[in-house]
Amino acid sequence: MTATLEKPPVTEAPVKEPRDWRGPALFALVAVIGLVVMPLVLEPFRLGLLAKYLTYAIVALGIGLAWGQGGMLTLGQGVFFGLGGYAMGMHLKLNDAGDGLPDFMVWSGVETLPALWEPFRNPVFAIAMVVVVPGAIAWLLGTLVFRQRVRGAYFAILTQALAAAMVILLVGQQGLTGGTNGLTNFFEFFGQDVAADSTQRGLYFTVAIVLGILFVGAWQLQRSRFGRLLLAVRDGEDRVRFLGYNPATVKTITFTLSAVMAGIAGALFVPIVGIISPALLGVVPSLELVVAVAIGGRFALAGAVLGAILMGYAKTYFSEELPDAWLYLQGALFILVIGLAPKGIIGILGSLRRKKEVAA
Amino acid sequence: GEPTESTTGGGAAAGGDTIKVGLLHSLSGTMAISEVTVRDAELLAIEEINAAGGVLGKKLEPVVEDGASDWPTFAEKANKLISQDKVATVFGGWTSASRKAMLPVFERHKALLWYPVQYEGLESSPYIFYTGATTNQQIIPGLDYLKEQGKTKIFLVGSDYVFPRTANKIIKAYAAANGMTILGEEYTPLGHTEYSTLTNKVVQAKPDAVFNTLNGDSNVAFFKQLKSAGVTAESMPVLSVSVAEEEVTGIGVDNIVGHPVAWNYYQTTENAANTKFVAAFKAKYGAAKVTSDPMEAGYNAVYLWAEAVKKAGTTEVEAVKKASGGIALERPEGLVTIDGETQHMYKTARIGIIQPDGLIKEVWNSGEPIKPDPYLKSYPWAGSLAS
Amino acid sequence: MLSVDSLEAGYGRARVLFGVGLAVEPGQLVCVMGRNGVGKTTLLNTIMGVIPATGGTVTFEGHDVTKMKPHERVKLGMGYVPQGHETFPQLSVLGNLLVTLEASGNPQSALDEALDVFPRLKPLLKRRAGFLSGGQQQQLAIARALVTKPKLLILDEPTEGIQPSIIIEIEEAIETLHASGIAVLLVEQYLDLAMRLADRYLILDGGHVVHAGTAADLQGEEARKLLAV
Amino acid sequence: MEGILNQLPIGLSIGAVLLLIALGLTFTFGQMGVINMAHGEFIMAGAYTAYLLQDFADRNAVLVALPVAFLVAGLMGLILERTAIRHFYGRPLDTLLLTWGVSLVLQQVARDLFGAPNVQVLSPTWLQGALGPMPYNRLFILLLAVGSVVAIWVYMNRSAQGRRMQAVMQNRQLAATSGINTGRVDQRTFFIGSGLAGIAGVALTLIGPVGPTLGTYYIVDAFLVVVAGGLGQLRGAVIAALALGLLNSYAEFWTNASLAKVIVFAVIIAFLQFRPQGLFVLRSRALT
Amino acid sequence: MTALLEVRDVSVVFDGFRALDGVNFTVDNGELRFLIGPNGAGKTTLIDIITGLTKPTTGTVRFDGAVVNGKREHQRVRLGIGRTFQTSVVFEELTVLENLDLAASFRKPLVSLLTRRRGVTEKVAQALETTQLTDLASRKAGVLSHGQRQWLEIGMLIAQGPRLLLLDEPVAGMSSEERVRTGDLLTEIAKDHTVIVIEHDMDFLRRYASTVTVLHEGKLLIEGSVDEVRADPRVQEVYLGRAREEAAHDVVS
Ligand SMILES: Nc1ncnc2c1ncn2[C@@H]1O[C@H](COP(=O)(O)OP(=O)(O)OP(=O)(O)O)[C@@H](O)[C@H]1O
Ligand SMILES: Nc1ncnc2c1ncn2[C@@H]1O[C@H](COP(=O)(O)OP(=O)(O)OP(=O)(O)O)[C@@H](O)[C@H]1O
Ligand SMILES: NC(N)=O
Ligand SMILES: [Mg+2]
Ligand SMILES: [Mg+2]
Repeated sequence: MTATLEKPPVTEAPVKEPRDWRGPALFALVAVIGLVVMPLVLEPFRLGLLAKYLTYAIVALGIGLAWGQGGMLTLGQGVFFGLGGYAMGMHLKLNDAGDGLPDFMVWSGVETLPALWEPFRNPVFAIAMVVVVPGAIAWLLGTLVFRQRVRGAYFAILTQALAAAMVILLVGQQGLTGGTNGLTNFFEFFGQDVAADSTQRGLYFTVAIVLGILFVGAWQLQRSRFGRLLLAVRDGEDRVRFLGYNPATVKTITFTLSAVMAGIAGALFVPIVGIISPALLGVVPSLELVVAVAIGGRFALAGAVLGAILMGYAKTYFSEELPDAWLYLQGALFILVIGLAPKGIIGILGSLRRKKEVAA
Repeated sequence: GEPTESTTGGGAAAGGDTIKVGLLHSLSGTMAISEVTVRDAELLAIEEINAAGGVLGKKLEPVVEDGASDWPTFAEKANKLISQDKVATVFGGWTSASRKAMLPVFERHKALLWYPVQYEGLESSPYIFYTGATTNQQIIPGLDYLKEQGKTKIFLVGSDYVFPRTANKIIKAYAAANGMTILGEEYTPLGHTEYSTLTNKVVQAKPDAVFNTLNGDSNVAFFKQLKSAGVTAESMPVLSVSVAEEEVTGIGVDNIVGHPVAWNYYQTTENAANTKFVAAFKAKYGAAKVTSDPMEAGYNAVYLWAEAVKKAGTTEVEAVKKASGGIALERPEGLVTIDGETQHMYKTARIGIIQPDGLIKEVWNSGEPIKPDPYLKSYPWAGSLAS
Repeated sequence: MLSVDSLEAGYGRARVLFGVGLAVEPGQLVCVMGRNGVGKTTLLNTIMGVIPATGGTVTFEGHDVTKMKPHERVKLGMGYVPQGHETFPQLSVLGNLLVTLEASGNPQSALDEALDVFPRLKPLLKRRAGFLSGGQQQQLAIARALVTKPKLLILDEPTEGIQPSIIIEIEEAIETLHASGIAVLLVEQYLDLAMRLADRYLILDGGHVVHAGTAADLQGEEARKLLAV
Repeated sequence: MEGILNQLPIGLSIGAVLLLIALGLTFTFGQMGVINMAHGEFIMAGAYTAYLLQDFADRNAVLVALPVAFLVAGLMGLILERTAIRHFYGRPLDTLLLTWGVSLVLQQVARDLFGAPNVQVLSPTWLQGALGPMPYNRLFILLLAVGSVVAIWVYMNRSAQGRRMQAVMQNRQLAATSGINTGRVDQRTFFIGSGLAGIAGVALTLIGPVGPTLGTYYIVDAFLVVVAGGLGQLRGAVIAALALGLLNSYAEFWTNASLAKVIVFAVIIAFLQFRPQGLFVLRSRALT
Repeated sequence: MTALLEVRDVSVVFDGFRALDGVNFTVDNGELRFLIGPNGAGKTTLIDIITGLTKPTTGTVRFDGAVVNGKREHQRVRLGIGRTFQTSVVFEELTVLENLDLAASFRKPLVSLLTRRRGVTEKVAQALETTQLTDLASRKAGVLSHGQRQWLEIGMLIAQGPRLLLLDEPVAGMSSEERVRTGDLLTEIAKDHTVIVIEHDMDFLRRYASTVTVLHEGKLLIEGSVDEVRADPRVQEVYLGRAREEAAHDVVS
């Protein structure tokens, strides 16, 4: 008994954790499909759509981190997506306008470029803002609400209200933001014709690689001690305090990271789709992405990504093939997956694999 | 960008024994309320044209897509109709926002969009035909009417987006030049339903009339709450530019009877083409259905395009554009002529009063079709608006 | 009165009970013992229907209750005091008792009788149950089960976290109930207490019944070894 | 000046509307932990009930519709509870997503049944007119809200069923082993909460549009009331609704409708800095 | 010895109910102090106040000479105050090992948490062994039984390495063997730490306690050796009850 307090010579881990190569192998496979196969088999229009889904997947990755790992159900992720998108859109608009004013300012009766816009001429500044603005807002909101222990449904509903308020704010400042129309009609993207197939192809590769990098980063984070801590905060925030950690810090960091991811996704979305509008920030798109994450499987980052891509694809497919039934299908899909497979598609795959292993 | 071979608008669609045309409206989301009826009218026109032998000996084949009340989706679906389905032309949109989102897609691919709703002007894309009214065919006649009625103190109420804001800018310029006073200008978000405060503001300002550019469901809440605050068409008429027969039902006739509206067409407009249109529409979709201005403009769009294709002998976009100028057809609203220069229509402005039966009775019209002037170049007071 | 036959149960893929059998005769007090994590609570939960049985049967007074909902078992006369001083935290102490009384359809007198067993609850009747101390909550929990006038009272470590004098009272209360003819199934870690109260006992290990007998047998070496006293 | 004074009753009446739409939500959330995004669609169902009843009751449809809508929406809630929600107790965030799917489907159902455009519901002639700045129909809504609050309060705090409801919410497993039929209690709770949405729907026909998207216009506001009041707290919901109504009324009066919404949101965030769980909190010693 | 913990005139009122009423309570460095008292006496509340979970209505708490009122829970942990809970709370989705590892890592700077845990640190291995949870190390904590959780909580407290350990009924629900194990462990730890234990098990107390503080109705009733306390008629009256308990326990021991 007393021996336990003397320092036992611990050099080897009593619990063996063999390196699992299945994950990295699967990742490599997906990377090959994404970077080699897809660009070869898809025509430009479809490749563009896939690029769009991948931007959603980046947002979903952030939601997976914040919600799946950290328990923060954020229903306002569209806000950060939109802010990233607007930062990029503002730069593109100014770039297109040259010395003049962006088109919507002209028809909104704005005569001189608002001061807020001026620095966005500088591409470095604009790209920095893609990350800084969503990050700063998330950090501020997080600091305020998490410190006060606002959580669970409160947090979810607050972020939802944030989305609603943000849309109204953007719509109301037509001269500054383009109102409901948002920013559209871009011509040039960093010297390239934004609509040219080659540019779009390049954008596809960019978004795919960015997603890959962010995924690996998020995955490492999830497996780190911080990731464990995040899970602990999710399941017992109050108890974590008695382990000497401040859960508010952990949550704020994670929420900020997820916002930054959404911002990056928004910035990539703009040249790919050619528009950023307040509607993209709203409650519905934000919710849709959360549901996509739930469908893919929120407890695994891969599930979040998978869910977003599948949802994007399903939305396009069904609205093209069965436009009348689309809403029924979408609703039914949510109900079924969330109802029958609370761990999502990844969860189903996981339990199938385990069954096979048990059988073998 | 340089259009690739496959995306050159128009040509490819005429290949088989049908001609594909795209119909792109919101079939879901907030705007579905309005846009579904426009799609229905367009489908009716396609059916009629096919029954009459089609265009260039080929039947029209509609490809319907859902814009889902979401502007980026409009852009995506427009792209899909053009690059995948290779449609000859697209009829679509309602809100100006959806049009602004689609505009770059059509310009890039040099494809054609027919846009069927009244709008704020200040636009003239070479790849869009505007079959609804521009401001000088609706807003300005509406103002002329109010002035004529001696209503000089006006309160402006609108939804918070580009059409109402631009319309109100024009109204203010008009008022300044015509001795009218604007007592207030209020915007509410799309889908807003709480109008008691706004009503209080309006009542407190004691205007002669209200100029209403609210869109969609907000109109219902606005008129219901205005009515319960004791405002009537006699005490304070509200002139609306986005309330047609379709919306009257939803608002409740009670709540809006006697108020004026400004459009180019009413179900009650009397001419042979309209008698036929209303009968055909009710036969296809039910006797209880009403027809309205945007529906008629959508219905017209299909006919006008078909006429231009016939004249050009091809669906090829540049040829169709070139052939379109000067095409004149007797339509339910009267004579409609395409202005080749702006690709807007000559349209007759009509002021109507909402009747207890929910229909609209015309009380004033411009006598002849007004030449479209999207940039209001012929109005000296509007000089500063379109820079 | 209660008869459990080759009962199997578990959580998800983890099986905890492997063919447990036990019987409680009318008026008998049976004590279940065993180390931490051997499945005592799981056994009681399965008997009450909180966890579905994956095999075997539970019979109560001739009814096969294996597939019944917990509240139906309560209607038949099974009363349960779960481990860990459970309450309806936002209801008052009185509310806690009333809600059970109303659900059981018993007359007010049942409540008074229960309070007579735990007089210390009387001054607390208006307090919110969630704010009571652990020991107070445990007394409330037993009282709440009594209100349903059970024929069989199932108790999971009722003395855990209770001050010595009240342990004595609880013990006396159990004795009184037992004497009045109520059958009791008790999980208890205090060997001495178990020995004083039980007619029969059984020892669980790894989800199996490894030993069973009369109270006197508990003194046996084997039983003591199994309990690692 | 008169304008400013008028805003007071207007604020109260906005608050009454908020209260009425949030009441059922407070109830289902507070008692069951279910965040019901389809609440808006139950409201819509109530409104369409009034529409359908016009054929029989003419202009007094609104009165006849109140009990019927309560039943209709209640039954819809019951079906939802039985088929889906009962598998989700204790997982509020999942119910939020699940019921959102339901809400999408219900909107489409309404579109297919009644058409996409709004329908007409005429209000009773005896509700036309006003008491000072307070129109009768607003007064009617205010009374309806007060009546519902009182009824719920009595039910929750003075009835055996209400107590059972609380017991199930607070400790489901214990309730079951204490002899309470938790399934039946769940059904009843959801029935009442949804039924309240039906009543709100009827009331809304007096002042707003009746169409498939009706619910979406109110749902965010309803949630804000629930959050500011403290989830599931009846008195919290009442005070929050009235406060938000007044705030909205004055904010809009001095600025505009868009800014007013933004201001309301900002105030709520600021407010949660002081009361992170809303106005009234169910305190407990348990750690989470 | 110097006082490590000093609680001065602490009162706490919940909705008009006085749970603690002017409590003064001092614990010296290296002491093993037992805290007993009737159910509802305010023992847990006192620990809640020391650890920051509950704010006192009046009074101060000093740790190592410095006032800690107003410090947040995690800040107090960083000062070296650690505790367990009467109803154990562990992270069910994490493995036993990860639970312990988190408890052991809070002093690491945040950035260093971004790396993965590699192997098992000494502190954690020690905690695993002490609590005999080594076999369960890679199991999720959610599958642990009541008693196993209790051990895990103790393990987490050990891994945390605090200067002052507060344990709220650590042996409740444990078997006799485990009580002995816990008692030995606490004695061992108390050699170079300060430990406060709340317990109702008098048997346990008699074996391991030296100084005992008795709380009653929010007030300090008596402080002294086990025997002094047990002999006090007030303690017998409100807490211990009649002598039968004595006799009964003697049989076993
Ligand atoms: N919810 C659960 N999910 C998975 N496994 C569980 C769960 N609850 C208990 N177990 C496991 O089942 C086994 C038996 O647990 P049980 O709670 O029945 O033990 P017990 O005998 O009551 O222990 P104690 O004396 O500590 O209360 C334990 O090994 C535990 O790990
Ligand atoms: N948050 C609270 N609100 C209201 N009353 C409370 C609260 N916390 C504790 N109390 C009351 O304070 C008193 C002391 O409670 P505490 O939990 O400290 O007792 P304890 O001495 O730990 O008892 P036990 O030995 O049963 O665990 C109890 O009567 C309890 O009801
Ligand atoms: N053009 C319009 N009505 O948006
Ligand atoms: Mg147990
Ligand atoms: Mg305690």
